[in-house]
Amino acid sequence: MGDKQSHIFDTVKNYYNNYGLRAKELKGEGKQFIGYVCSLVPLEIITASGCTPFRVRGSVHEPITRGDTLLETIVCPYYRSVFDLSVKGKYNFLSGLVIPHGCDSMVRSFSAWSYGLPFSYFHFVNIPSVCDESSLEFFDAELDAFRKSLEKFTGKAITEEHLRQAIRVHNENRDKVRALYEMRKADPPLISGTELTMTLTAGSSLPIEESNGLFDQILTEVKGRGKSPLKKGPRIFIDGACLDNIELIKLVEELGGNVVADTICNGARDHFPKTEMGGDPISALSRRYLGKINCPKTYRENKAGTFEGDIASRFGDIGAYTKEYKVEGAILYVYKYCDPFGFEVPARKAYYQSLNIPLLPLEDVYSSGTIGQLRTRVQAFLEMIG
Amino acid sequence: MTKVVILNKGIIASIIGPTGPEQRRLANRVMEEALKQAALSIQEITFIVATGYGRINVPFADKQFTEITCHARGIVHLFPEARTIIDIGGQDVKGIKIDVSGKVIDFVMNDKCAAGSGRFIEVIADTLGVSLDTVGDLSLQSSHPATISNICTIYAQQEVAASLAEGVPLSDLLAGVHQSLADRICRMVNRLRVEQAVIVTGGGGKNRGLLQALSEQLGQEILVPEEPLITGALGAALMGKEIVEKARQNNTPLETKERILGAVEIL
Amino acid sequence: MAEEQKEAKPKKRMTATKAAASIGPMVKEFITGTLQAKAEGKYKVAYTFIVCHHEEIFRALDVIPVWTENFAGICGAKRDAERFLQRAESLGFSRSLCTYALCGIGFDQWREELGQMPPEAPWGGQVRPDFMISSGQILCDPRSKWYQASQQFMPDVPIYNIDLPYPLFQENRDHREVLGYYHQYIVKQLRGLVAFLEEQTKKKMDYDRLRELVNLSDRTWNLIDETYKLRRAAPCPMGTGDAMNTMVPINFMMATQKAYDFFVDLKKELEEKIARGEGEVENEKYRLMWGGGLPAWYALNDFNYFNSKGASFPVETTYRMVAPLNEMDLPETKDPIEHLAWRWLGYWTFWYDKAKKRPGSEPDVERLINWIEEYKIDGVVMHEAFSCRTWHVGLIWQLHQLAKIYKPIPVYMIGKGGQKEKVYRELPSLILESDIIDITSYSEVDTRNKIDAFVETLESIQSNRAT
Amino acid sequence: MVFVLGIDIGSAQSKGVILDDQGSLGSFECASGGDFKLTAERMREELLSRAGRSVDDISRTVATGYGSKLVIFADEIKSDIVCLAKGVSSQLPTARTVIDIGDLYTKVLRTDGNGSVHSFILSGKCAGGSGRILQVIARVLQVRVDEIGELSLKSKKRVEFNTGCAVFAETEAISRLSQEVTKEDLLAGLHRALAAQINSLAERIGVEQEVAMVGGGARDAGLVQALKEIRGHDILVPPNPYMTAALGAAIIARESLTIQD
Repeated sequence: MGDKQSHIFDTVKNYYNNYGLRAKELKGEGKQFIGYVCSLVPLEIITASGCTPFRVRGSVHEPITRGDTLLETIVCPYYRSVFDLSVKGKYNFLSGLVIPHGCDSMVRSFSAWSYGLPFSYFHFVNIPSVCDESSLEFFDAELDAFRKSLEKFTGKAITEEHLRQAIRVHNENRDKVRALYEMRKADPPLISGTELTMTLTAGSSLPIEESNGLFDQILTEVKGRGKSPLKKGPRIFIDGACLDNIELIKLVEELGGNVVADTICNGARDHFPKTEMGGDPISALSRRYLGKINCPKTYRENKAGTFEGDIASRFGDIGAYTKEYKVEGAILYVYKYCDPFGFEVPARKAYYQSLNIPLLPLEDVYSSGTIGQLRTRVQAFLEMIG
Repeated sequence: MTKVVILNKGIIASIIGPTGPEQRRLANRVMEEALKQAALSIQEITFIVATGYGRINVPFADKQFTEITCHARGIVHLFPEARTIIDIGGQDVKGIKIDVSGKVIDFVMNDKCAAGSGRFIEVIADTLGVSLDTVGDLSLQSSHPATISNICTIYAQQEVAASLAEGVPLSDLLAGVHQSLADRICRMVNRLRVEQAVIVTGGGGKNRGLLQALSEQLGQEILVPEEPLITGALGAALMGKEIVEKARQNNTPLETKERILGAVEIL
Repeated sequence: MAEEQKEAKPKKRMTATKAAASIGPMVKEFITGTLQAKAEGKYKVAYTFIVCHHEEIFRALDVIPVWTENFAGICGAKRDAERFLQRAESLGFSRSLCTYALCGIGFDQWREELGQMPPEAPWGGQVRPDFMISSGQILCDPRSKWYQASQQFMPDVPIYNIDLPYPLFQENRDHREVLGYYHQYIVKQLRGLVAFLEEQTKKKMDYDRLRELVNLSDRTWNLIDETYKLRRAAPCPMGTGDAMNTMVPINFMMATQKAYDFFVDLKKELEEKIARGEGEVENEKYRLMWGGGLPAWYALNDFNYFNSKGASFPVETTYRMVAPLNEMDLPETKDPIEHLAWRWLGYWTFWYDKAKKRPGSEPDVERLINWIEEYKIDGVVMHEAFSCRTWHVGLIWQLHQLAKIYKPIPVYMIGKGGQKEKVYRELPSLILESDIIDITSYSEVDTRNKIDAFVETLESIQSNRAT
Repeated sequence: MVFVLGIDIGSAQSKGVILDDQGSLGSFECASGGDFKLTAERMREELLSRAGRSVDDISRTVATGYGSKLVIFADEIKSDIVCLAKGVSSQLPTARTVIDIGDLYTKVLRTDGNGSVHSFILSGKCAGGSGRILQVIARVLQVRVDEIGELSLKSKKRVEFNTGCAVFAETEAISRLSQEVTKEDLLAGLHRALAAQINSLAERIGVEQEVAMVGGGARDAGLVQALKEIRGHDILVPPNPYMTAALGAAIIARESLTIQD
C-alpha cells in the first residue's frame, strides 16, 4: 500500500472497524436490519421484504465472556465469538435474526439466540443436507415459509416482482465482487487481500444498493492505481469457513505473500455464485443456495466411484480458482470443533496435492492471541514455497 | 538457549549460551564469544541470519528465517538422506518433511501447550530434582515405566511428585514421562507420514531416554547429529552463505545492517 | 505407530437388573453375526446410524445393519479406542471432531490397509460394509461427513445419504403449518432409500412384510414406554446406568421379535422388583435425572459410584428414543413408508405443544420439567462430551432456562438483613466434562470429587428444606 | 467448651483453623511440600500451640483440599466446594456466588447464606486458568507474588496477553518483555486475560450477586480489580481469603457436633 491512503479506503476501514455504523444511522431513519449468520441465508428474500440483511460478525480481539453463560465451549470459536458479541448487545440495533441450518451448533443454539436477544423477529431456515430433486422441492417450500414469516413480520406482501428486483441487485453485487477479484490477477495484484476482505466485510453491513456503490468506488480507485502498490511475492489462496477478521490475511501479506483468491464464506463461496433470472424466483434462489454454494455441509454423492474422481468433483471450484488466479500456495484455515470442515481436511489436502499446490493446514481458535504461533507457521510456509 | 555458528568454508566457531529474559543482550554476548573463538571482529562478518523464537529480537541480524527452514537446511547439510526431521526444543516441537532434493515439503508444529514440548521434561526433571543431562540415562534403567495420566504439564508435575512420595522409583517415573512426551510427539509427526531417514534434533536429541521411546513408538530408527543444539544456527549460517553467493553471482549489493554489537537496554 | 497401548481394563459395572446384565453377550452375538453374515455372503451388510427410525426398511430387505457408532462405543467401553483415534489424527483429522467418527475412520483405514482386521480388534472387529447409509438428519454433521471421509479408504463402497429433517421449534410458529412438506420430503427420501437398497440387494421390497415389521416396532415402542414409566416407583427399580445397556434393543434391534421379548421380560422384572420394594439403590436418598449428553462409555462405573452415595437415576433424556404413539396423534395411513415419516415427525415434535404453553420453555426444557415432576427428581446431572456438538450444545442453556421458569425447592436462607427467610431454590445440577470415548479427556479423581461435592450439595439442601 | 480443627491441604499451600464455640483461636499457613502427611501433622501441632491446647482437647477435625485424604487423623473429609460455601457464608452471608482461585484449579459455586451449595463448576483439564500462572509470572519478573497486584494497578496501557498454558506463559512474558513492554502493563494484561477466563467459567453456571472472591488468587488486588472491571460491579473479598476453605471445614466440624448433641 502506498503512503497516501485514499479517501474511499478510509470509509471501508471505518465501516470495518465500527461495524454496524451505517445500520445504526439508517435505523434512525426507520430502516430495519435483519441479522444473519452463514452464507446459506437467502439474502434476496430479506431485501425483497424491504429490510436489509446484515452479516453478524465476531471479533478475534474480544475475549469471550458473556456468551459462555448460554453456549458450550465445545462450539467452534468463531460461532462462540459471534454469539458472545451479540449477547453483549453489540448488535442491538437489529430488528431480527435469521439462522440457517449451517451446522449442528447453529441448530442447537437457535433457542439460546431467540430467547437471549432482544429482537422482535427470529427465523430458522432448514437447509437440506443432500442435494437432489426432492431436496430442492423441499427447499422451495422452506424458502416460501421464510418469505411468509417475513411478510408477517413486516406486514407487507413480498411479491415475485420484489424478489426479482432483489435478485437483480444482489447479482449486480456479485458481478462487482467478481470485477474486484479480477484486480487480483495482476502480479503483484492491484488490490491486496487485506483491502479486499475489508471491503467485502464492510459491504455485508450495508444495504445492497450502498454496497454496490461502495464496490464501484473501490473499483474505480483500484483501476486508477495503474501500478500495483504491492511487492511481488508468492500468490496465496485461502480455503476455509468464515474469515471475517483480516488478521490472518494481513499476516500473510506482512510476511511477503499476496493473497489472490479464496474459497471462504465471506469471499468467493458466498459472492461468486449467481441466481438465475427468469422463471420462479423462489425456485431460482433455492437452486442457488443449495445447489451452487459449495459448502461441506451439503453432501454430494460420489458419482465417480473413485476417491480421486470424488475430490475432483467436490473441490473442482478450488482447482478452477487456483488456475485462474495463478496460485502458488494455499492455506487451509479451519476452526477447532468445526465438524463440517474438519472431516474434509484429509480430502482437501489430497486435492491440493493432486493440483501440485503446496498447502499449509491450520487449525485455530479465533483469537488474536494465536497470531504469534501463526506467524512462524506462515513465514516457514512462505519460505518453503518461495 | 542462544546458539551462534560462524561459517566460512566450514564451521569456524560454534557457541551455545543460555537464553534469558534479556534475549537481546545475551544474543550480543554469545555473539561476542563466537567472534572471539573465530578471532574475527563483527565488521568482518559478511552476513548475519537470525532464526528461532527470538529471531526478531536480534538487532544486528541482516535477515530472519524461521527455525523450520533453518533446521531443515542444517540437517540436510549433515544428513543428505534425511526425509523426516523432528526438532524437539523447549518451546516448540516441529516435524519437517524433506523431499529428495532437500526441500521442505511439509511441516507440523505443536500447539501452545507445554505438554508436547521439551519444557515438559524440563519441568518434571526440576520437580524430581534431577539434572536435565541425566534424565535420559536414568529412564533407560526402568523396566516398568509409570503411567502419567495428566496431559497438562502442571498437573503432571503434581502427579509425579505424588507418585514419588508413594515410592514409585525415579527411573520408572522418568520413563513414563518420556513415553508421555514421545506419545504427544508421535501423534503430531505421524500426520506427516514419517519416512526414513528420521533425524531428531534440538535439545531432545541429547536425551537417550526420549529417543528410545520415540524410536519404539514410531517404529523407526532414529539418527541424531553430533551436536543437535546447533543445527538451526548452522542452517541459518548456510542460508546466509547462499544469500551472499547469490548476490555475488548476480552482482547485486547485499543489504546488511550496521555492524554494531552495543548492549541493548531492556525495560 | 508400533506402540498401540491399551488402557487398563475397567472394573465390571454392577447392574441393577438381570436384563441389563444380559446385554453384553447380546451385543457380542450381534457383532459376531455381522462378521458371519459377511463371510457367508448371503446377506448384505450396511454401515448405518441409530435413531433414524427406519430400520424396518433394512430388515424387510434382509440388510444387516452395522451400527458404527455402537462399535466406537464398544472400543470406548473396552478402553481400546485410543489407537484408532491416534490413527485418525495421523490421517489429518482433528481430535476436536466427533470421536465416534474418528475411531471408526481410524479402524476402517487400518483394516483397509492390512486387508484384514487390525490386531486384537475388539469383539472381532467391524466388518467391511457392502454399502453405507449416511443420515443427514437435522442434527449431527458428522453423520453426513463420516462415511464420506471413510470412502477415501474404500472408494468402491457406495453411500446413500438420506435426509431426515424435522421442523425446528420456533416460538412464534405452529409447526403444523409446515409438517405437510416435511412429510412429503421424508417420504421421498425413504422411498429413495428403498430404491437404493433394492438395487444393492437385487430384491424387491415386500410391503406386506414391511407393514408387519412396522407394526412390530410400533408395539415395541409402546411397550418400552410402559416399561420405562415403571421407573417412577420409589425406590426406583432401574437406573440410567442400566438404561445405557437397555438402549441396545431400542437402538440396534428395533423391528425384531427379540427386542419386543426383551422388554416383555424387563417389564416383568421391574414389576417384580417394585412389588418387593427393591430399588436400584438399597437406601434411596436422592433421585437424579440424567438430563443430557451421551455417557462416557469407559466410565459407566461412575453410575455405581452415584449409587454408592444413595443416588438413583430413575430417568434419562438420552437414548429414550420413544414416545407413546397414541399420544402423538399420527394421521392414519395404510402405507408403511408414510407411517414411518409421520412417526418420525411425531417423535421429534412431541413436546412442541406443551412447550408453547409455558413462556420461556422449549421442547427439551419442557421434557426436563415434566420428568422432574413425574419422576420426583432432586437434581439434574448432565455430561458435556467435548467432541460431540449434536447432543451436547444447548445443555447449559436448558439448565439456565430451567432455573428461570422452575424453582420448586423451598429452603431457608439468610437474607441481606441477616434474617432467615424462605426462598425457592432451583434444582441443583452437575455438569460432568469429558468425552464419549476419548479417555484422555477423563479424570476419575476429578469426576469423583465433583460427584462427592454434588452429593454433599444435595445433602445440605435436604437439611435446609423449609417444609 | 469444644475445640475443632479445619485443615485444608492445597497443592501448593496448606491452611488450618482452630475454633471453639466462640470463634477462631488461631490459624496457620505453610507450604504443602512433598509430604502431605507430615504437613498435616505439623499443621495440627502449630494450631494446637497457637490455641494452647493438646490433641485430646480436639473434639473433631475436618480435612479438605487436594491432599485431604492424607490427613489421617481427620474424622471426616469434605469436598472443598462445600467448605468454601460454609466459610464464605460465615464471613459474607450476602454472597451468592463464590469464586475460588487456587493454585491448580479455579472453582466457582453458587450458595445461599447458610453455606448450602446450589451449583458449582471447576476449571478444566489444564492449569491455564488457575492461580499458578501468577507464580510463574512473578518468577519471570523477579518480584514477589504479593507485589504483583499493586504493580498491575499502576499500569496505564495493558497489553493483550494470551493465557493458554501456565508453563508457556513464562516464555510469552519473556518475549513481551523483550518487546519493551513494562512489567506493569504486562501484569495488567495477564490479569485481564485471567479474569476473562475466570469470568467465563463463572458465567457457565450463571452469576448471582453478590460475588465473593476467595483463595490465594483473591490476595492479588490486580486480579480482583480486573474481574471487577469485566463484571462491572463490586466484588467482596473476606479477610484472609486463602483461609476460607479451612474455616469452612472447621465450621462443618463444629456443626456436626451440635447436631450430634
